[in-house]
Parts: sequence; structure tokens; C-alpha cells
Amino acid sequence: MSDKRYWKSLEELDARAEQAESAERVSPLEEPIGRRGFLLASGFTLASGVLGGCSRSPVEKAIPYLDQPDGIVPGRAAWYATTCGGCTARCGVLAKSRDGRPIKLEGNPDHGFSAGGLCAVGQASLVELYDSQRLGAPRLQGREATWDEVDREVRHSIEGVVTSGGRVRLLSDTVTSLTEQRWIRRFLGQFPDGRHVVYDPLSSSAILDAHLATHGHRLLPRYKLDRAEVIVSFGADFLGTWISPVELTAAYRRGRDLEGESPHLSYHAQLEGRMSLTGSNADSRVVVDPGDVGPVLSQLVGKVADRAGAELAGFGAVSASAVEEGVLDDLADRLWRARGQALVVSGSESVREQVLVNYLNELVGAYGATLDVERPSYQRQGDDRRLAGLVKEIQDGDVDLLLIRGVNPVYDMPTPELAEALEAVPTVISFSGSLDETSTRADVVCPEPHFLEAWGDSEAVAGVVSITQPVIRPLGRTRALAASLSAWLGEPASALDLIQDCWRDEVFPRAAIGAFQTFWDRTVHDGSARVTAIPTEVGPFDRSMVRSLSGGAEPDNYTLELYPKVGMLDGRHAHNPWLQELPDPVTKVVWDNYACLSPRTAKHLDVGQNDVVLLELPDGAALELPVYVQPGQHDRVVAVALGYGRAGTDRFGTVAPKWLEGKPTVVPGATVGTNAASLASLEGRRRRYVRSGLRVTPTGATYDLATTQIYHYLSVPEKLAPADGKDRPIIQETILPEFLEDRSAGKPHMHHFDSDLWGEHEFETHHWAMAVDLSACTGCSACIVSCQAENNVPVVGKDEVKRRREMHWIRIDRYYRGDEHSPDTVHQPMMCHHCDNAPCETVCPVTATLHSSEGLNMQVYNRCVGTRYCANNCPFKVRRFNWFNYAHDDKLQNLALNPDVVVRERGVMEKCSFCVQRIQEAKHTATSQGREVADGDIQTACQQSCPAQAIVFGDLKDPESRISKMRQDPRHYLVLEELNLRPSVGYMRLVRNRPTPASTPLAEGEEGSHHG
Amino acid sequence: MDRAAWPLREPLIAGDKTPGQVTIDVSRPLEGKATPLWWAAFLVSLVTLGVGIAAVTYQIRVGIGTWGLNRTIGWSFDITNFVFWVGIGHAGTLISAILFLLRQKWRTSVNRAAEAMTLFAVMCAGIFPIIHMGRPWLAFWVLPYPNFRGPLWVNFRSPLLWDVFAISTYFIISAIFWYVGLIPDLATLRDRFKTGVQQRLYSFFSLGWNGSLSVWNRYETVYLILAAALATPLVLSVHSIVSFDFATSVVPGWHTTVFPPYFVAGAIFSGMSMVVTLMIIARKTMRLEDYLTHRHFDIMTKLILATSWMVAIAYATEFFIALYSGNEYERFAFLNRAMGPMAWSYWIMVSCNILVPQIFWFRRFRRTLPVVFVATIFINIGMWFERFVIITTSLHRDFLPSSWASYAPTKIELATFAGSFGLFFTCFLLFCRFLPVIAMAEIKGVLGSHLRPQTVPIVDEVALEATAARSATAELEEVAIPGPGAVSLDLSPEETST
Amino acid sequence: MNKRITTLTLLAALLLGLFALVPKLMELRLPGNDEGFEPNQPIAYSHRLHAGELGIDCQYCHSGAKRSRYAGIPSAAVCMNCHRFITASRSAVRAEEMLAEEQGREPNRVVSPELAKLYTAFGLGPDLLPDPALEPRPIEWTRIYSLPDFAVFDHRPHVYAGVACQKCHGPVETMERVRQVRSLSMGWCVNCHRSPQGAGVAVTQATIDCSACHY
Amino acid sequence: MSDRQQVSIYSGEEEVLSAVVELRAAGFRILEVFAPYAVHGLERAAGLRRSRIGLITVTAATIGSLAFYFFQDWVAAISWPVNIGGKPYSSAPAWIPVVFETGVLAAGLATVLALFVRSRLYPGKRARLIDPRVTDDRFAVVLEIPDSGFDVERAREICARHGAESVEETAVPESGKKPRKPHVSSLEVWR
Repeated sequence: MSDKRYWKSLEELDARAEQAESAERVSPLEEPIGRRGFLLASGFTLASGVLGGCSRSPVEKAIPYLDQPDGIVPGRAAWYATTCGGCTARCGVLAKSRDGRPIKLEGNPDHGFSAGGLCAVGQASLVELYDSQRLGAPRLQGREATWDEVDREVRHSIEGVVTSGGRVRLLSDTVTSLTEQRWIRRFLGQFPDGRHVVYDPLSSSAILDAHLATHGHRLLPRYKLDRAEVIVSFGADFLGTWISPVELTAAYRRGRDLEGESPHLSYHAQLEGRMSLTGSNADSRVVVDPGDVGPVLSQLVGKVADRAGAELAGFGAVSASAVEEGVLDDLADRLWRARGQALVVSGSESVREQVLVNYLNELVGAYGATLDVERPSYQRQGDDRRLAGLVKEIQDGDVDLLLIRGVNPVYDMPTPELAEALEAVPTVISFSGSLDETSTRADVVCPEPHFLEAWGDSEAVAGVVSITQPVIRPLGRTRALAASLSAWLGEPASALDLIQDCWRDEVFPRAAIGAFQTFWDRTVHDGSARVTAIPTEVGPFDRSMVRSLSGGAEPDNYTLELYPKVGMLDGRHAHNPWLQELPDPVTKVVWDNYACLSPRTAKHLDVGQNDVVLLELPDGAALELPVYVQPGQHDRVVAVALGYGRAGTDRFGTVAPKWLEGKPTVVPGATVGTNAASLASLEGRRRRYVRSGLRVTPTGATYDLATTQIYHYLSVPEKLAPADGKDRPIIQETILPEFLEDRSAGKPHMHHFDSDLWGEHEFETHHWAMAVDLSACTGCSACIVSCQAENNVPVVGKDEVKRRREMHWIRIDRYYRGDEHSPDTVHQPMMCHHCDNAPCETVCPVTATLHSSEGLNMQVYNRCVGTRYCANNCPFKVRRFNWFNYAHDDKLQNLALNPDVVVRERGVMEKCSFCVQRIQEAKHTATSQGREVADGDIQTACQQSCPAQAIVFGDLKDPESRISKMRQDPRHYLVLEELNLRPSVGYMRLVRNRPTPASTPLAEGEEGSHHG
Repeated sequence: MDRAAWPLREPLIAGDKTPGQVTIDVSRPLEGKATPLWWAAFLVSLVTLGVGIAAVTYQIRVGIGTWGLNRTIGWSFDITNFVFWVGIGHAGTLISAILFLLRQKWRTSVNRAAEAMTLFAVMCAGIFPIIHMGRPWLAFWVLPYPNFRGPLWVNFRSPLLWDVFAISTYFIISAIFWYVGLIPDLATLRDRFKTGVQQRLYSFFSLGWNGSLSVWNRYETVYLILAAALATPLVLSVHSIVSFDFATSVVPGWHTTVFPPYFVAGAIFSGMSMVVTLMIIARKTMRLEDYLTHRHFDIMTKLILATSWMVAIAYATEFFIALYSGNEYERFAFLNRAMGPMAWSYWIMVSCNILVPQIFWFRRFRRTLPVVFVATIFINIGMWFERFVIITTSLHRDFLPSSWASYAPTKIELATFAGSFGLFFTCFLLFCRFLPVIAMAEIKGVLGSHLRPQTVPIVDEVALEATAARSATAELEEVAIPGPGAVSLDLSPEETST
Repeated sequence: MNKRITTLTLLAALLLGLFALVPKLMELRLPGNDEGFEPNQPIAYSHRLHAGELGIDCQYCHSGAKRSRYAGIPSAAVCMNCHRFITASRSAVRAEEMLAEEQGREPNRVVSPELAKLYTAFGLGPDLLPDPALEPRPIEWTRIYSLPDFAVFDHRPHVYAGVACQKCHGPVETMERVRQVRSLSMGWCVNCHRSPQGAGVAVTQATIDCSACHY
Repeated sequence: MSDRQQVSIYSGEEEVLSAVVELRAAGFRILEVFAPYAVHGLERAAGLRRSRIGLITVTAATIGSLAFYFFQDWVAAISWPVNIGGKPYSSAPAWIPVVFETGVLAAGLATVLALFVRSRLYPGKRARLIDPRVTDDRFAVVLEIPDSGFDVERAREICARHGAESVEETAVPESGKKPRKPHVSSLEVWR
């Protein structure tokens, strides 16, 4: 923002008064201020304030470029295609840059696989660019250094190791960059014993290993969910955190399309122990202890093989499993009927289970159809066995030079000894961009730039290459990994040169295009390109490893399931305030991790939400965590999120506003959440996030969790339920057979008086409206962060959320329906409905909220006096109030503010504006091009980011627009239609693919609602 | 009481006072030094007010977030206090205006204090809508003044704007009414005090009043107009408008057409109780036993009992209509009130407002002042909770269960609430100290009323007609003061004229 | 009687005083109204000369007006398009030429002191060649027309609707030094939007939606 | 007009009422009566007309209401019509509360102002008292003593009979304004 200084608040005026007062104090009259003096001073300050207000506003400087670069127009955004660095999925993004600084990331619709969406993590990684705690210079032995010093030091070490023939290990997360792979190879090649160990904290190592067993090649197949008619998932959270959520969500959505002439809906069954985001979207959800999955899989294999007539020689005995026979029969039937269009996925870390999954896929003909092994995914290449080997080497003191890139093993390895062992390694070089648990123990830290300030490349999926291009001048003296390695090899070059070299040699030959420069320019422009995939040699399916599994979880103890949370993943984004405050899509908890217990287990242990329990494993690992009671969870499963408890997260202690009863988000020295990595294990050369034999004991202590939703059911508490309705018709849903018969199926019977006492206002030019497809929305929460970035929505801190004052303009209401032990879940994005008969508007005394001629419910911040009457009268409760001045705690992050949207002062109401700044921009652009705004010109931030394309925005005045057609669709409905609010936001009814409506026994009591 | 000595009815004023004695009795607290009791009460009030001012200052400096509100519950203590104080403020005008209209002579003992209470209560009430704003320094934006913004006006459709007009009108009219009533008494004081600042102030504000009959004549007319034509409809309208804040909204539990009469009845109920509480204190501390007799409390507690039933009927109606409406949100809202997580507040309200006043069926309790005192305090607690129930429990669980929330006040809110009592009592104590708590000029007029019939003697009238040839007797009409039996509330059968 | 005279005299004096204050009061403006602001700029650039006498189109320099929200202050490079060649007023050059002729030498390059500031900004020495001792430094102009952060003004729709620059910025082509000629108050904006014909625009009504400017 | 007057002081309302009735019946002209409180019937006994201030009240109420009705309508429908909650620009029912309040406000202010103006009451005015006790507990009846034909004894006798505590003849206060309109009651003098 510019450095305009209007005084807009009393504080600021007071600040000036203080200045005036301090001016007063330097006067030679050194006498203490008496009453007269005080009056004089206060009069003077008041007068100066008034004069300051009446005279000229503070003078601003305007500093134009000396020489304006081509293509840059001050005040106008430029978009650059690049590649997301938020996780190893490497989705395509478009970075919006205003006046030289990126202010928003959006999905790149032209990208090879991510297809226009961008997840919450990707959206939020923008703000990490402006993290003032990122390293701005390399560090040598704990102090800042220059790159020359570092290079000299590192080369010295290298020479030593080369001559001594010592072991060199590079530990990194999955490297999808071709250039980096090339330079890692070359770098390690110079050592007699140099090895690259790939380690994914969220590992798919078992899948890779299983394919080595069954296909002879360690690969991660590409999952083609869009081609699957039946998807059976064993605990794979593919819509949330698994491998490549944006890509998979988009594909899943393509398989569930209810618009058009021939609606089709894939059948999705989820067998899982905890309530995952994916499970919450399943048509059929079977609760099963992850410890029991082996026998269940074996039984299913038996049943499918039976139907396929396959021989199961050497498979072993199949015992009864934890899942009802009928359920498995049904699944086997469905899988077999849909052969060639069926897919089984599993998030298991057990290779033996994954081998069974592969065999199931083989039986139902998934390979080549819904699974691509010829052009696999490279998004996860971690190898747990090698990792375990490396840990042993380090602990044994066998490593001479250790390079660590992109991972934080001291934080997320279950081996606390590692930290000490690292100290013993002669040279540890970290490429971390910040001082984390591991890099603080490194001898040399060579910070890599944020992906928005550096050149990079990636081939995340075979045949899809993409470019990462800088959209801002690096904020610090950072250097890309490839550049560092090349410098140490004595061939220093810029990252761009290295990438171009690599591409000229390795990528360009695979592209069917004439000249390299053309190819390069086009790829940089588009962000990605399709090239011939390097063929993967896959052998015929090898059945020899397929063995039935028996046993299962011990019934007397609990099973611990460690899982990644949407947004927090493995903890690499723990310093991101937007993600910390992103409500978990299922639990709606922010700023913490916790132990999820099923309602029955909680009752059994006599604990409730916020009660702290002690989790103990047979190997002695123990942790105290607050309880969160999670409906739909297996009674024997305790689920704990990873990614919390990162060192240095006490920086967020200053996030919340400071006042009398305000509590810091985290106290100094503490961390946000608790690190659960110590509960994992590396036994048997395999990282295990599922542990059996857990003991849970209440401690009697309590710890407050902050949630954005405290009542979780669609039905009101039973004892308060009026005779005519427990379930509120806010969510309307139906089942596929009924929908196919009648597209308006699921519409409740309502007496609706559809007329007005007075005439309606005509909207002459446009009438903006939105529709949200509840069948498409998965609840992934990407829209929340996208909106936050676009509209300068502040982060308010845990205490404020606990006080139910979160500021997100769009929220996702998650409701359970039915039995708390196996409920149906729905996700309903909720934002301002821009009602044509808006109740908020009539009650505002100062006309700060009113209707535009284009059907927008406008909120004029600078007119608002803050009576909050509008919020009270909003049936959707989508209005947000600035209870305090919610400033960024990290001032550098102010650079992420969108200059097109005003930052709201304390005391004013705000809410979703339908991204009016985008509407205006589109209109101005259309005007300057001499045309009308076309359908699709305007995409709201939430709509743009939605990987499932569940949100449609457009003009109702245009009868041909997509939104007009959706409003006509019988599946369309309005929430609280009976209030005759005429909202501009509508929903498309949720359709579940199941033969009969699930029985909906009533929820018990007022579970989950806590009233203080 | 020796009823035989007073054959017609129990006297309004005990102790066989003469007008001069009235002057002496009423002026006594104003003269000389304040009692230690007064000082103690004043200091406590002042400290409480200070705490309130500190809380409000802090809140304005730091943000409205220092209150326990949230995105679901945008109003709670603030507007509860507002409606509570406005309600308290209703008894003053009721006693002054409506009872004046109904010729209830007993009002003369309490009307001055009740009017003062009205003013101070409206002051307390008026503070809350201002400080509840997110940006109170821009509160003037609610006024429709010409400006350079287009001009940009206010939204006359907003009940909050109606409140602005209603509350400010009510305050101004009440202030005028009170002041007009004070003028003769100020003149009395002016002439009683010979010198000093106090005397000069009384002199300044008594507007040169000299008791001339021609001014009295006009004065009586104006007083009647203020009471009958203005204050009475005003007092009914103000609380109706306050109730529109809720009644015109869509929130289940607010969206109720019964609110205007319900709120007015509640206001009278709470106001009366507050008057009784204050009068019991004033009676004791200022030795006004002769002026505030048991008969006064007897009548007032009967009124309280009556309004309690009105309120009870309103509660029942609300519930019935919610159940009868067939609207599930509405039904839920009321079930939630009575049985939800904030049911405790509902049951406090019911017990204080409906159960407690039932003791006033018994004459013995009506005349046992400690009982009356405690009961009226309970009623005021109950009435505060009535507003809290309406506002908070309706908001905390409305249409979308996802947004349901709970509420707990912060220290700042509690301090602000306490501060409003501080302001009220500070003002009231200052009023007691410097202005006559009892309308001397009015009470002097009713001293012998228990002995006299109510109408002007007809004999005199005839004689006058016959003899005063010079004056325009034709224009003199019978100042037909309605016999109290005709329109009386029938709460004071003793008033029936002989 | 004396009292009455005193009172009358006092009243008269008060009225007279108020009357004397009127011009002073007229000058008082509401906060944020900077009408009449006419600051000194770092370079005494004359709009009268460039836009008036020389008739350079406004958008030659302020080219952002139809591409962006901001009309923009031209980058110094735009100045250099001409001032690479024109370094001083014609009269100064001619005077030097005559002097040189008189003295029988090649005329020296004449650089006006104001333009010298431009060259300095570019890091150019007196010979208009890069001077390593000088670091290029953009020119810090004082912004005259500026709106508070809560109001958005976009030049594009106005330029495309055909609103003349002078309509809001006044006769800049006659101003030696630019002065803010409008209050930029909301009423001023709104009233033009209500009847834009006054601005010489074909459209009958421009939007007066709040969200046109406030978001 | 005479410059003499007779002042009699009474201590009870019954006394003064009967005295006034009889004095008037006897043909004496009562200049003014002073009372510490409003005694019912005394005004009429003294021959005063009812005040017509009510007309002012009605007028002001009408003006206040109508002005604000039209002001609101002008604001909402003409000055800057905006779509608020889909309601029509002229939402007459919504104007009613403010119309009512402004009517009452205007009426109240006008009525009291009228009282003050008509009775010449203003802050800081020096009170002209016939007797310092008339604001406490005494009543005073002031009779005009015309230049001729005043039966002093009769007047004294009537006063005394009705319980006058004292009866005195005094001069009409000098600074008392001359009545502007002679036909109006001479009570003017005591304003």
C-alpha cells in the first residue's frame, strides 16, 4: 500500500496527540505538569488534532519509475504462470503481481494436471514469501555469512570428503525438478560414496514398493479418478492430503457430473478408521480400524477373485474380518460389475496391504484404465527403507557430509536421537529457507528462495513439465539448490541458465516443436507443457507376493492413527498464519492438533472435548493431547494430526489482539499444537503412522480448543426439537436413483408464499449471482484461503476464534446428519447471499449496506459505524465484524495485501462482496476493449480456486449464462427460501450414489455443543 | 392508622401537614450539610461511575472486542442494558403523565422523583446505543444533516434510526416535563434560600416565577398538554419503537408482533418496581415517611401486580404463537429459550417476573416495606433478564446450526453495566441533594384532598356566574374534572368521591 | 437603559466580528478537502508550456489513464524522449549560439537548471553521458490529486466515456504549477455521476452504486 | 389607571378562594392573585380565561410531522433513492415512527416555548414578588385601587372576614410595564 497517512481513527489521532505532547515536554519549562498545565496540554493536543484534521491531508510523494519496464503499468496486475511449491504435487499456478509484488496465487486452468484449481496450501504459500523470519543470507556455523565464504567452506569440506572417500548423503523430499535431479546426480557423482535419499514425511513408499513387487518397477501410478465408476478407498485421503489433492479432486469431480443430459455419479466407498475429508464425501463409508484393514482386504480380494474366477494359489487362508460380509459382498459386486472402470486406492503404509490393493486393481482391470503405470506420477518418491538406512548411518557416525534439502528430519522423525547424531556428522549442509529444527543444527545453511522469487522446473507427472518463474525480485540473498550445487562443482551459473541447459538437453528433445526458444517461451508463458513421457518399463503383474493377511487390531487396546491435516500437511507450513487459522475441513478446529476420539470412546473414558488425555504406546512414546470428539470415528481409533508443535511457532503469540482478557495464541516458548511425530515409528525400515497397542488415560487437565463451529448437526438437539422438524432443510439432498427419476428429488414440502407486498426493483444491466454445487463441493477449504488472500481477510488468532470471531468471508459449514457413530457428512460453503430482499440492509441506520443496481449487497466500510444490527439480522450469519484492529503480526506480510481491496478498520462490518473488485476490473477491461462483459469474464476468488469447480458465478440478466441455466435447474434450491429473502446465492442439491437413503437415527443429545 | 380520625379515607400525606411544613420538610435535605449516609452512597456511586467510565474509555480505545460479543451474537449486554434502562425510564412518565390524566392524586408524592429517574435512566439508556457502535466517534452519522457526500442521508427504514428519534424525543420531552414541573418549586427554594450559589442557581432557573395566577393558569394548561397530549402517547410509542428493533427483524424469537404492548407493559412493570425501590430508599434516608405512606406503596405494588400479569400473558402468548405458527425455527427458538443451554436465564426471568409479584396479592406484604423492597429488586433483576433472554437466547441459536454460539460477558461489559448504575445513582443522589424530591407545589394542592370533594363547588360557580358581569363569563366553561370513579384504574377505591 | 445600550453594542460588535471572520471561515474546509493545493515540485515542470503552448496530449505522458486505475506520473524516461535532445529553452540556446559565434567557437551545450535535475536523476553528467559518481534516483514528485484509501477511482471508464481531463483537473494547460482545483468530495463525484451530460459525455447516467468506488 | 393597590395575604386556599369570589362579586377589580400552588377553581373565580396554548401544540405537531414525513420521503425517493432491502423508495409505513416522534417533539418544544414567551418567563429573570411567602404557603390577592370609588373599608372588611392575615395599601410597582393593550386584563402588570 502507499504510505498515505490519513488519520482515520481515534488512536491515530491520539498518536498525534502524543507527538504533540512529547513536543510539549521538551519545552524549557521543566516543571511537572499541574492541572493547568494538563489542561493546556490537552487543549493544545485537541486543537492540533482538529487543525491537523482540517488542514491539508498529509503530503504524499509519488515516485514514478525512472524508466518504466515494458509490460508494467502501475496499478494494473500482471499474471505470470508458474508452478506451486507448496507441496510435492507441483500444481500449476498463476501469480498475480501488482507493482512488482505477487499478491495472489490462482490455479492455472491450462496446466497439465491441476486443471485450474489450487488448494488451500498453495493459496496460502503466498504469504510465506513475505515471512520476515525467512533467511535473507546464508549462514555458516550459526552466523550470517556471504555466499563466497560459504562456497569456500563447502568446497573445502567437499575436497576433504572426496580425498577421504567418505560417505556423502543428500537427504531430500521428492525432487521433481529435472534440473535439480541432474545437478544432484552430478554433485553426488564426484564422491566415491554419494547417495541421494528421498524422504517424504507424507510417504507413499509402500505404494512404490508394492509396485516394485507386482510390476517390477518402483513407481507411483497415476490415479485416473475421472475414469472410475467405482472407487474403493482404504483410508486414502485423496481429496485432502494424499499425493496430489487438487488433481485428484478435479478428476473425482469429473466423475461426478450431474449437469447435462446424462448425469453420472461414480460410486465412492471409503473404509477408514478416522473421519477424513475424503471419507466425509463418500457415498458409503465403512468404519474400520486401520489395524484390521489387512484381513478386510484379503477377504475382499477373495470375493473379487471369486467373481473373476481367478485362482488364488498360495494366497493363504482368509478369515472373517471386522467388516460385515454383506458390505464386502456389495463392494466386490460393484467392483466386479464396473471392471475396467473400477479403482481401489489405499493410504496404507504396509507394503503387503498395498500389494493386495494392486492385486485387486489387477483383478478389476484398473491397470491401463483407471491406473496409469506407463506414465506414472513422480510426486512422491520417498523410500522409507533407504531413509531407515540413512538414519542408522547417521546414528552410527558413518556419514561425513550430509546435505538436507526440503525436509526437517529432526522435527518429523520419530527418532529423538537424530538431533544429537546430526551434531556428530562432520559437515551438515541445509538448504532450508528458514531456521527450523534441523537447519539450526546444520553447519552451513544455504537458504533457497521461495518459489515465487526463483526459477525452477518440474516434471511431477510423466510427460507434463512445468516452469517456476520468479515474480518478484528475491527478498534476500538466497540461492537455488541447483545453483549452489553447480557453484560447488566449480561451474557456477544462475538457476535460469542451469534450467535452460537442462531443458535444452533433456526436455526439448521430448517436445515436438521446432526451436528451443519457441518451446521455452511458450512453456514459460503457459506454465507447463506436455512432452513425451520417458517410458516406464512395467513388467506383467507378478502375483507371487500376493498373500492374505490375517490377525488384525488387538481389541483391548486403541489404535493410534497419525494423519496429516489439510493445510498443515507435514508441518512445513506451520509458520503460515493463514493455514494455522484455516479450520480443519472436518473438525473445524484451528491453531491446534488434538486426539480425535469417537463419541462412544469419549463416553467410555468419561472425557469430553478439551479434556486432556495421555496417549502411551508400548514402546514408551507418550504424549498429552486435548480430546476432540469426532463423530463417525472408529471406537478403537485415536487420530492425531501431524505437522504441529513446530519450533518457533510461538511467534504467533502476537497474532491475537492484546487486551484485558485476551489470551495469546501461543505462549512464549511453547508451540502451536504438539508434535506427534514421536508417536510414529521407523520400525522394520518403514515409517508407521498407524500404531497399535495405544493406551489412553484421562489426565484431568483441560486445554481449550478453538473451533469455528460448535454445533455440528443438521438436526437440532432432540429435547428441543419441535414436533415438525429436527432436521433443518438447509441442506437438501437425495439419492441417485430418485434423482434420475426426478431431478427435483429431495425438495422438501414447503408452503411457500411467492409474492411480495410491493414491486421488485429491476436490475437493468447485470444481476450477479452464484450457485454452489453441493454434490461437487468436497469441503477442501481452498476457497477460504483464496478469499482470504484476495480480500485482505485478517488472521485473528486462536483466542478470537474461540470467541467465535473468525473473519473468513466464506466458511464451509460441515454438518453431520444421522447417527453420531456413522453419520452422513455434508459441506456447505456459506458466504454472503446478496439477497435482493436483504434483511441486513433495512436495519442499517446509516445506509452503510444497501443494494447495488447490479444486485450486489454492498457493504460500505467507510460509512459503517458498527452497530452490528445487520449481522444480527443476517439469517446466514455471514457478516464479519472487526472487533479489534486485526493487523498482520508480521509487518512484512502487509506486502501480500491486495491494493484493490481496502483494509478494514476496527469497528466496521465486512463480508463477502462477490469480489466486486474483480467485477469492476472486468467491466473496465471490457469497456476498454469496447465490448460487454461476457459470461466467464468474472471469476470470484473462491470460484477460481475451487479444484472441484463447485462454484459458478455469473450474470442472471444473461439468459445464456451458466448461472442462469443453473438457476433453472430443478436441482437448484435456495437456503431459507421461506423467508423470501431472494438470495443471489443458490445451491445445487446434494445427490448421493446409494440405493436407499441411509437410515438416519437421531443424534444423541447435544453432542459437541459446549456452552460456557 | 386511626381510620376513625379520617372518616373519608386514609390520607395521602400523613402527619397533618400544612403547606409551610411541606416546604420545610422537602427543603430540609437541600439545606445544610449532607448526611454521612448521603456521602457514603454518593461516593460509592461515583466510584462505580468511575469504573464504568474507565471501562468505556478502554473499550473505545481498544475495540468493541473487549466485549464478549461474537459474529453470532452481535448484541447482548449492551442492548439488554439499553432496553432495561429505557424500561426503567418509563415509570417516570407513566406516573407523571398517565396518572395525572387519571387524576390519581397519590402520584404527587412520587412523580418528581419518578421523572428524575426517567431522565437519568434515559441518559443511561442513551449511552449504550452510542458506545455499542464499533466506531462511536462517528455516532453523529445517524443524524440526517446536510453534507458534502452527495448528500448522503440516513436510512429512515432502520428501527435503530427510529430509536434515535424516539429516545432523543423522549429525553427532551421528559426533561421539559420535569423542568416545567420544577419551576414553582425552584421559585419556592429561591425564596427560601436567601443567599449563596444555590440560591442564585435556583433563581436563574426559576425563570422569575412569582406565583401569579395568570401564569398558573397557563401553566396548568401546558402541564396538561404535556402530560395528556404528548407524554402519554410518547411513553407508549417509545417502548413500542424500541421493540421494533426486534420485531421488525427476521431472527426467530425477535420477529414477533406482540412486542410493542409486551415491551410497554414490561417497561411499566420494571419502571414501577424501580420507583418503588428508590422511593423506599428515599423515604428512609430522607425521612419522608409522611409523604410516602404505606398507601403509596400499596397502590404501586398493585400496579406492579397488574403489569406482572400483563407480562405473564405476553410470555404465554409468545410461546403459544410460536407453537401455533408451525414455523420450526420459531418453535425451536422458544423451546431453546426454556430448555436450551441458556434456560437458566429464562427461568430467572419467569420466577422474578411472574412468581415474585404474586406476593402482592396480600395486603400485608404490600405494606411491609422490606418485603416490597426485596421483591421489587427481584423484579428488576427479572426484567433485566427478560431483555437478556429476548436478545441473547434468540441470537445464539438462529437459523443455521453451524453458526450457533454462546455468550459470556467480559469484565469490561460488567463494569460498563455497573457504571450505568453508577451514573444513575450519582445523578439521582445529586438530584436528591439539590432539587426537591417531592413536588411541593403539587403536594400542597392535595394536602387536604382527602377531606374535600374533587370538583369546584358548584355554589361558588353559580355565584360567580351571577356576579362577575364584567368578565367574559360566557367563555368560562365548567372545568369539569372527571370524577375519579369514572376513569380510575380502580386500584384505589378510597379515592371515590363522596 | 444603560444596560440595554451595552447589550446592543455588544451584539453589534459580535455581528461585526463574525462578519469580519466570514472570509476566514470560507477558507475553512472539511477534513480531506485539499482544494487549492499547489505544492512546489522537485522540478519546476510547466504544464502551461508542455500541454498548453506545445500542445502535447495529456495521455502522452499520463499514459496509464486508459490502461489502468492510475493515470500515473510519467517515468523520467518519457521526459527523455524529447529532452535527450532539448536541453534548454530555445532562447537560452540561441543566446549561447550567438555568444559562441561572437567568440568564434563551437557553441557549448546549454542545460537549463531544471532539466539538469532530470539528467541527474538518470545519473547523467553535464555532458548527458552516464556519470559513475551519480546514482540514478527516481524523482520524488509531490502527489496532488489523491483520494483516501477507502475510495477507488479508476481512470479507464472515465477516459473511455470521453470525460475531458480538464473536467476534473481543471485547465492544467494554463497552469505553470499544477493546483488541485476540485474538492474531490464524494458529493462532487456523485453529482457528476448523476448527470454526466454536464461533463460532455454521451451516457445519460453513470453508476452511483456505492460499490463503484468503495470496496 | 391608578398607581395604588391593596394587597391582602391569606394562609389557606379555602380562604383565598372565598375571598376572591366575594371580592369580585362586590365589584372589586382583582389585579392579580398569587398562589404557592395551583388551587382548583381559583383561576376561574378570579375571572381568567382558559389558555389557548393548545392551538400552538396542535399546529406545531402538525408541522413537525408533515415536515418530517416529506423530508423522509424526499430523502428516500428523490434526493438519493437507493435500493434498501428491496423495499420501495417511498416506504411510507416505515416513516411513521419518525413522523410521530418529530410531531411530539415539535409540539412539546413549541408548547413550552409558548408558555415561556407568553408568560415572559426566562432564565435569570428577577422575580417580582408581592410577598416573599407566596412561593411557600401564603396567598396574596391584589386589588386595584381606582382613583375614585374604592371602598377601602368594605374591601378590608371582606378580606378580613375571609381570614386575611394582613391587608395593606401599597403603590403599584413603578417599573411594572404599562399594559400594551389596555383591554387586556390588568393582571399584565404582574407578569
